Amino acid sequence: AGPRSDDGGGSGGGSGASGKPRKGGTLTVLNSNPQEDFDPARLYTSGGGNVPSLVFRTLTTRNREDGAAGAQVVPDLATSLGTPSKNATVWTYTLKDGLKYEDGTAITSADIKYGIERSFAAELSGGAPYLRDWLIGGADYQGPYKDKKGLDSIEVPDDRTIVFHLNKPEGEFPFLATQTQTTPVPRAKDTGTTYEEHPVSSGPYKVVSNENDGERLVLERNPHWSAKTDEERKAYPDRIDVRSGLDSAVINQRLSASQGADAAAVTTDTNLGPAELAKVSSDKKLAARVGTGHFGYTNYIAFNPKVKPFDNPKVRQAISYAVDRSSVINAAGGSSLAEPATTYLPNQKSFGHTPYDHFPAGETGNAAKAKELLKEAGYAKGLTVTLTHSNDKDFETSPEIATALQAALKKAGITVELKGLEGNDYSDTIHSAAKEPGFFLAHWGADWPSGGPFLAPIFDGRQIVKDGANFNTGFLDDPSVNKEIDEINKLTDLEAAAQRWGALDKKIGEKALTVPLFHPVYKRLFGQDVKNVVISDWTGVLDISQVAVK
Amino acid sequence: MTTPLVQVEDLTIDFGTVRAVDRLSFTLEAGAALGVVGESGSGKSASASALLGLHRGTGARVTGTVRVAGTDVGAADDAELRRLRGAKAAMVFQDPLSSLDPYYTVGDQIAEVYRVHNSVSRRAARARAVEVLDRVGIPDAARRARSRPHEFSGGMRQRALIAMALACEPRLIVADEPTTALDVTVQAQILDLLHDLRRETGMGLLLVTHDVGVAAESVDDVLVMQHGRAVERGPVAEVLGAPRQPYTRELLASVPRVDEKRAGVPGPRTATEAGPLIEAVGLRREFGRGAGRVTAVDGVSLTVHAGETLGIVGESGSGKTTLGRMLVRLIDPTAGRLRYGGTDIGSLPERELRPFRRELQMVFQDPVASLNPRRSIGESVADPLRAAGETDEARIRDRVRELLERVGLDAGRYERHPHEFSGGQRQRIGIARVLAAEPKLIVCDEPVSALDVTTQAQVISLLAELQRELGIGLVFIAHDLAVVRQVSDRVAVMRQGRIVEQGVADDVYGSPRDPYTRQLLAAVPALDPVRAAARRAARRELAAA
Amino acid sequence: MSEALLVQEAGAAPAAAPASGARQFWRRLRAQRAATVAAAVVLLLFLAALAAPLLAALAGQDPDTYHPGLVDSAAGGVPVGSFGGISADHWFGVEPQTGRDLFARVVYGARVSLGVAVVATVLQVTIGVTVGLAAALGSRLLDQVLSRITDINVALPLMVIALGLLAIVPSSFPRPVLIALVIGGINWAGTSKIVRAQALALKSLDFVSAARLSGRGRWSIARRELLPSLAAPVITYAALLFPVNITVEAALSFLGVGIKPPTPSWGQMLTEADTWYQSAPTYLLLPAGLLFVTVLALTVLGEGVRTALDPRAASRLRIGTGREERQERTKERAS
Amino acid sequence: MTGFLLRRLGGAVFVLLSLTVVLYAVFYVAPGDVAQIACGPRCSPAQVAQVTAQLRLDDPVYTQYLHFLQGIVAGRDFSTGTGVEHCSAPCLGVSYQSDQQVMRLILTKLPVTGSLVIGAFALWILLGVGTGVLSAWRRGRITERLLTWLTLAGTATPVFVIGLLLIIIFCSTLQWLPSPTYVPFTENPEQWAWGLLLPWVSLALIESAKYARLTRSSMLETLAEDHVRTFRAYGVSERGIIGRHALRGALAPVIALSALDFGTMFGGAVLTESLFGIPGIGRELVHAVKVVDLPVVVGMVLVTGFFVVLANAVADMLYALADRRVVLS
Ligand SMILES: Nc1ncnc2c1ncn2[C@@H]1O[C@H](COP(=O)(O)OP(=O)(O)OP(=O)(O)O)[C@@H](O)[C@H]1O
Ligand SMILES: Nc1ncnc2c1ncn2[C@@H]1O[C@H](COP(=O)(O)OP(=O)(O)OP(=O)(O)O)[C@@H](O)[C@H]1O
Ligand SMILES: [Mg+2]
Ligand SMILES: [Mg+2]
Repeated sequence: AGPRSDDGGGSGGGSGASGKPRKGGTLTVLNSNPQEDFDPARLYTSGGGNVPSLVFRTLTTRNREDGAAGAQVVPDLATSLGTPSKNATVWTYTLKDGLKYEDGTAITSADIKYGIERSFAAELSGGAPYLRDWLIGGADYQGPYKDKKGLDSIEVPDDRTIVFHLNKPEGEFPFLATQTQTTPVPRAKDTGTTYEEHPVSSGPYKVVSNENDGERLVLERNPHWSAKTDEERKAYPDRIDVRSGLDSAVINQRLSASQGADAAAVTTDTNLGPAELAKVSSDKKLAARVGTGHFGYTNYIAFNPKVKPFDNPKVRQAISYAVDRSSVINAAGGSSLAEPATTYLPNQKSFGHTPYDHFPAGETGNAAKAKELLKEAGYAKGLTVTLTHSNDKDFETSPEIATALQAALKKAGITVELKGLEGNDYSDTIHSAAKEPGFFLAHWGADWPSGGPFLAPIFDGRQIVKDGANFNTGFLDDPSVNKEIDEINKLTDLEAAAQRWGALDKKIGEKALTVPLFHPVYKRLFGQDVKNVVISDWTGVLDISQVAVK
Repeated sequence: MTTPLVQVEDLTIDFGTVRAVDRLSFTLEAGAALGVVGESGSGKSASASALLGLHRGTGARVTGTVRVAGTDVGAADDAELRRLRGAKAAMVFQDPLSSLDPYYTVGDQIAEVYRVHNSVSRRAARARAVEVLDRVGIPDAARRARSRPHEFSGGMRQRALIAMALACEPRLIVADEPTTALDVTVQAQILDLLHDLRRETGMGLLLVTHDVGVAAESVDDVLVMQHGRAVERGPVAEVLGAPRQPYTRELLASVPRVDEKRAGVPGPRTATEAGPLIEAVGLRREFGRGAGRVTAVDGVSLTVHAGETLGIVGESGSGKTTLGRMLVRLIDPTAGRLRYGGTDIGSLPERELRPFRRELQMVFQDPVASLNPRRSIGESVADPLRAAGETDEARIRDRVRELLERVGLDAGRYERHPHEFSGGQRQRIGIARVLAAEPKLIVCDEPVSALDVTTQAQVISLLAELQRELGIGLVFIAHDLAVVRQVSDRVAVMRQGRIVEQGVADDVYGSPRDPYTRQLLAAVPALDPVRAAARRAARRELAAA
Repeated sequence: MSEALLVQEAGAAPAAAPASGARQFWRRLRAQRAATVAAAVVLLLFLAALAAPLLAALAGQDPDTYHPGLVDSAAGGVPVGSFGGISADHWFGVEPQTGRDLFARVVYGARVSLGVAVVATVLQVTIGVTVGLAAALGSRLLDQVLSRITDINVALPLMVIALGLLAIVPSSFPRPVLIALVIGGINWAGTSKIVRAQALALKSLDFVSAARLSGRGRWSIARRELLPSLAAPVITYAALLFPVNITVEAALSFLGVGIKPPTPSWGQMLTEADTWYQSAPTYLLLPAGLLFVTVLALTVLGEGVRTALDPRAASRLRIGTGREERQERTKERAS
Repeated sequence: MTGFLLRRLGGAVFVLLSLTVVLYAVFYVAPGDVAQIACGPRCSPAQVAQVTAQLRLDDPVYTQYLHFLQGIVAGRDFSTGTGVEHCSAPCLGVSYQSDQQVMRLILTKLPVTGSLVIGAFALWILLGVGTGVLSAWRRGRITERLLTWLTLAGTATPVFVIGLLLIIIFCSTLQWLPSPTYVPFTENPEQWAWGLLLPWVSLALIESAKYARLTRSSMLETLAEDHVRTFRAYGVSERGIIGRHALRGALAPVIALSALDFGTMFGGAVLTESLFGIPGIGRELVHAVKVVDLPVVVGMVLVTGFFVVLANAVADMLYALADRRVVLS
């Protein structure tokens, strides 16, 4: 499913107010989505999330730097990125010295094991599926409440060492270790589903209050956190005040006004909309307070080749030729908020981006070529199809994009009828092998900045799920693709792996199972007192662990 | 007195193209009383309203000058006019039922008016309200002051309005038909009260009435109006004693006399072959619950035969209207039996009553409230015809026109609405509607009280004619004993919810047995002003004794 | 007959035939200038909506064609040019982001918005008046049942039901009709409550008793005696419901159960334009302005109809009812 | 009067019961795997089985329903993983998607929505009736025209436009007010009021238009009646007539309607709540509907329904008091 979009992100970045960042003050975070889940087991956020990462430290974490450098994984609680066995099926981590919880007790490797085990409990579901898939015995494990014995594939030979036994080679395990499931949870303090009301902090801040299911969060310094064991988090402000549940127009309005407490405010989930961008770009002062980020993310058209007429590759190609990317990009907010995509993989180095454009549609679509292909496919008189999209107003899979496509395909003689579905219904429908429509809008975001979690769930034939959530929407089960995925997974040299992911992407692209449309660009306002704005390509949004307000 | 209390010169009032009052001039001195008599629709109410500037803000066009108690009504600004209204000159309206606010208690409404002109506490104003209610003869005034208008009988509401007029001790009272709903004893009481006030406080009185007897009894001068113009004016004795104008003579000739027997009709039918048309046994009706309970009608038994007229007279608030409404089943009896043509209709549900509905009709006491202000009068009259299943529009129209003309209205006014008619005209519309239903029994609740004597005579002869033709049974409720005697075969006298005396009309009038009946007869106003004065003196002595 | 009276009558309107109720109504309506203007505006709006394809063709545009060249992509898609891109081709400018012609969208949008609102309002008023009258006039039991049904109706949120219905009704069912039915079928409680309250008060009046004595059934009484008096509050309320219905349609679109894109509607345009008020004000002002004009015109018209329905207003409006008084007077005297 | 009250109360209970039946029928007897829907898309088969057991979804429909009712009346127990949690009466179930007791969730939202609705209600009645009275009084004059235009602008403008404009004007441009936020009354009454001021005003501006028009129209009706003439003829000032007599007659429809609006506002102030970031019931309900969190949807509709029913019952009683004739007839 990709990470929670409320914490999406990318690269580039601004600088914010000038001057050296200093400690102190209160940082206000104005968000639209409440932090409903604050249990490390239930969180599904890229790189440990933004707000959660202030409270939860993980085995590894993302590099807190601007741009492409930020797409690297670095050690956090562990001393290194992990020591793999020769075929990358056993990963060993050693914890740093002197790690403490907010109550001063020491963090042990057993707590990390317990934290991971908890995430297998049915009551605490919601996290990324990788641990269940990769750990030996993970598929059958019921969690520590039901199955007191624990998971044998995680060993803790001593208080500072933890060893993971995987059922297959996974060179990207260090990336997985950035997820909050690897946060230590002291067994004695575990209160099950209510743990999220006051999770025990291992990071620079602890939860002081959590109201209305994460609508209002107040974090204050954790006195037992030591900057010496944590090179990534800067923790300048004394206090973090997260207010969510706000209308996005209001958030942007408040950030641009930057009055009172809002001068030291940022948002971690609200982009500038097209209309707001139009206003901001005409105001130099405001424009200086916009952070721009790129997150590994692609919006595309997906086909189900089991449904007529999309079983015919010519039809899929015709549509690929007919799309008008400039209209689509305008619908998504214009060239400042979206970049045209012809590749499935995001246009970032860490993903191994390899440029290609198999069915060149130009900027506004190649209707003639499309018509030609349709004729070959036996639809000389045109074609009527139904495009399924979501009703969520997100400028991604939303009605605006669908109508833009509708208008473009009309030029190629394809009549498009739209079918909008409610958020949940939409994701259920497109991810159900039985109900999947033939032609729909979809998007995919990276769980971490690498080709693996981008390509494997969608194109690995062994990941087709008959009942339950299926992400291989094109039902691609090509032995050569499957084999290449396995091969790349064995690599622990991430750069070498990236190159091969890129090549694989190019190869899959020829099948026209998807039509990449655009990669979003995130533009977000921050208050005028905000300093040290860092936006990595990993998350695409400013990192609040780096922000200072003094 | 140098300037008269009221001075009217060349008053002309137009409603659209209708000229209601045409160059009327008159004066009234303080302490004097002027009676305005004349046929229905002759512009009496319109002139009276003009005295208080009540046409202001309506569509009426008023020219000429009107000066009241030193105020030039035409030129005065709103504030000045407000100071005049109520405090210096007060008005008693013709339609008592709709002239009170249904949401407030009667006492509060009087108190409100009092407080507008006197800066006193709420409590003092309420006390004043009770005082004036008591003065106009509302029994148990302190308690009844807390009733809302719909809990009052017609006469009680009229008296409440008079009380309101009295509350501020104005220098002029303009009373528009103030006694139409009052029985003669109460009427006499009210007229005496007005007379006394005039004496004691020098109050002026402009009394609009169609009842020459009432005028004779209580005013010094009379003004006779016809078609919006004054036809004759002079001291009451002169005008009534030796009328100069033919119209005045005509008017006087039509006045019914209480000592006159019913003419032209054979005596009451004693033996009836077919049995009674309607028969009530022990009818009883209570209103309210607990402490506020009122027994409006208490064990009344009566019969009415086809072709017969039963007159009902009695004190105001004695339950006449309530009884009448029960007879046509507009309200349900609390107890007792009601048989109509062999069917017990006393407890029939609405649906089963339907077949009888059109046969039992009622002429309502308040003509204003009984007509839908939003429907043309023609349509209202056509209702029973349509309900009877008539669908031919032309036939309906013809019949309605015929009926309107029969009650003395211009058939051309079919499309007009109730507010465009005078009080008497509305009353006649109500009668026309009743006739349209071709009923077997008509309960007439004060059917002629709002009519001038000529029209009254006309309507009465109309009813008699219909009765002869169709054999209709009539229940005739009225406070005018003379009229009742004229129309009734038998008479019932009501008091406090009970029938105190019932019998053949001439017997009751000729040799009344119940003391209350005697009291009633003694209170009938006399046409001769001299005799009227003598009787007033007698009444005062009686009261003093 | 005095001279004065003769002069008076000479000036009077020579209305020979008696004016019928409807004619009097029109006369009273026409006597109000504001109401006449409002009626014209309403008529114009509805005509424009009906003739949307014609008007759009006249402008040489259609509501669905994208003009990517007419918006500034780098600036979020604001229309190029001043006043939202108003030009000889695009009379009202173009839509931000897509460049679709706003004139065409506005006239097509009028179709959906006015259509849905009219049907929904008519439905609400019909159901509301029927239920309210039935509750006021029926037996005590009927009153209880209907009042409680009204309460249940109020207690069920529109949105929840709309989403539920959407799941059941096949998508082949025309969407605007469905929406009108949903809004109309759900939001009638206000009307019914008002009608019930008023009817209860009116019921006790003598003219209703008189009508009962005429032998007329309950429904005939309700129609002829009560409805005319209820018309005033109902018309006022209906004029208020109308714009609410337009915005409810917008809200439903917002929730994804409204009109399907790319069909435009004013409500939808308003929702979308909301954020554009600063960078492309015309985009917001157009639907907002039109909605305002519609509401204003309807309210003034409603007010006019209300006044015209009241026969007592005739004198206030200074229209003669055109009857010859002399005739009547002579007759009365003669008899 | 007592009889009337009892009857009214019985009616209210009946409405609430019917509401539970309707809701249960719509949501729990709907086609599809109810347990899966209630549990949410991310639920594992084990969890779904647990939900099925808890909601007794394998039983016949009426037992399910009775069980649901029993929960409301007597409370229920739920497993949390680490143990068993008791959900005391009135128990509206547990949201499997957010792991909260629905009643608790509602109780945290109720004061919020309550603050919004009650404040706005007071304001809109004041504003609406006031404007209506004023325009009836000044009928035909320039004041009335002005008020008419204003109120119409109110009805014709959606709340998200008005609200946003207010924020821009008062918070950003003039900077007279802090950005609207919700601070509980118990925490700081002053901030509570300041934070809610704009939401109140926006809601009131939109709602009051209706009341203004309605009040005006009913008052004009009353002003045409005969009894008003009586008080004019006694020198009662126009103000007195408007204030005492005409207004009184206009109250019936206003009371009937205000109860309706007051009640529905509890679940229906969605747009206002989300625009101003007020964490109230309306917003939660929309969210729950969108993610099909069945227990929350049903629970919230029941609770808002409760307020609607309550408000209506109160209005009926007020109305009966205001016009005794209704009860007597
Ligand atoms: N508002 C009005 N519009 C049109 N015509 C009216 C209006 N009010 C009164 N009239 C007409 O003016 C004339 C005089 O009416 P007015 O009420 O003064 O009569 P009246 O002498 O008081 O009669 P009655 O004794 O029957 O009450 C009547 O013909 C009546 O139809
Ligand atoms: N709806 C009611 N509620 C309470 N009391 C009522 C009601 N209607 C009538 N009454 C009372 O019943 C008694 C009889 O009233 P009714 O109207 O029958 O008198 P009436 O004989 O017609 O008097 P009048 O000649 O003054 O019209 C009065 O005391 C009156 O106050
Ligand atoms: Mg008169
Ligand atoms: Mg009576």
